Amino acid sequence: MKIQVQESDFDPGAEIAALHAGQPKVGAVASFVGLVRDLNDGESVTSLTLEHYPAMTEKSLREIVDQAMGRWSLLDVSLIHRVGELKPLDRIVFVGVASMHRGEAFAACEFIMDYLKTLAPFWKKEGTPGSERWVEAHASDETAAERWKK
Amino acid sequence: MKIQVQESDFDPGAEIAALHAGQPKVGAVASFVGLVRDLNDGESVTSLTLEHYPAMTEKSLREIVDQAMGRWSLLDVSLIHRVGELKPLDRIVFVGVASMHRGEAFAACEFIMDYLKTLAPFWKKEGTPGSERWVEAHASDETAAERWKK
Amino acid sequence: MKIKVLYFARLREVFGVESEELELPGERAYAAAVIDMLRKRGGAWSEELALDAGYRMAVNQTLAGLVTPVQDGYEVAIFPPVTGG
Amino acid sequence: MKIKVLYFARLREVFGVESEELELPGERAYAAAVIDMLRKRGGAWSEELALDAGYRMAVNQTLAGLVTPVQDGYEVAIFPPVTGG
Repeated sequence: MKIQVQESDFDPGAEIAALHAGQPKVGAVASFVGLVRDLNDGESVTSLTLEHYPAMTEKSLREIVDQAMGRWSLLDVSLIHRVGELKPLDRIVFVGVASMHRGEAFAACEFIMDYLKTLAPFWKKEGTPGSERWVEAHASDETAAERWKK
Repeated sequence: MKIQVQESDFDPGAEIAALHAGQPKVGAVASFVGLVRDLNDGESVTSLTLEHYPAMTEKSLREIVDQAMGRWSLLDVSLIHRVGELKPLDRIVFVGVASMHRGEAFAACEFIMDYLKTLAPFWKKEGTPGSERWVEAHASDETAAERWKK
Repeated sequence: MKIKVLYFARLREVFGVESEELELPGERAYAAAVIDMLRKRGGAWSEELALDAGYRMAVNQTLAGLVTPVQDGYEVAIFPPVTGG
Repeated sequence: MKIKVLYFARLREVFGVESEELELPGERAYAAAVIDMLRKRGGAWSEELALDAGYRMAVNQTLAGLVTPVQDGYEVAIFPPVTGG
């Protein structure tokens, strides 16, 4: 298991390879890359600053990954989240899940993203051409996380 | 959109990058890599031969991707499937989906894999230490594909 | 009418043939007529192409059923359930 | 008892403070006691920390609610709903 919060960029191909290289039990790797868009809620975005709560962040991410590990039969998980100053086209987050079969890898990967979106202490501030604004939480993210409680 | 059937290996990192590089609308890339395992249904696997129906394969994959494009709001899709002689640890298939938001990317990526598993004309023959055997279709793959009809 | 029949994977091996031309009476028929003609060969043909044997068919590179129409020049493929991915 | 209070993101900016030490009466309390004390400052404090204002809390780096216990040395964080990922 790998959980990292970092300012630097990451390499999704290398992360995916690390989840299955030399692991002949792995039949499936599902992964997700989240990126900075240049438009959000109808406004141009020129920069994105990610603030977090350092003492809590990795702990919170580890709890989410542990929950996924308890829920599905997974062989490995990687989660990388960037913080600091980003701009459109930059990568923000990587989640990769290795398992024997695809169903578990897909479910766990989406679960981790949905929980991260509602539970992990990150906050986004967008720079727009004229000013700055804190991104508001979306009700749709709460709904996505609620699905997994059924 | 990119759909390829090939004997050679592919590079998941390069495929993911191609789905979002220079595309500032893309906020999410969900992807999947399927791999050859060294054990299947309790038997050691030493090789895997993938046969296909060349005249039908790309057409069938294109129909599946078109269905996903019609069903969700996607920005780009890549699908690569290998054929020929493979061995444990080798990559078999890549599906990558780019969209504005993660829910659509996840759903479409899993949909494409589920449909590919039940509709695309590929057949696997496993080499085991003593012999060879054709892989049997799994009822669980039919069930997975049926989910999307609801 | 003449149609081309292709076999794949385990069925290709069991039948010992990759492809063949079949001559059917009439100008059009259901795919079922092709299957009937092949089953009459007996042995593996009648077993593997029994109604409940689980084989799959494509007509002109599209998944098809027993009531899919075929006519002169069509390509019919017969194969086991697919196992890619 | 003394507790440490941290503020993040928009609330850090609105309150104009990143962290502070708070002295509360007694040896233990609910997190609600911290919120009550802060709301008494009025202005942005009473607005942003109103019951229906939508702020979130963590006690010792774990998401918490108004009835989560706090005691001497604990760390309480107050922040808007998270927006990572």
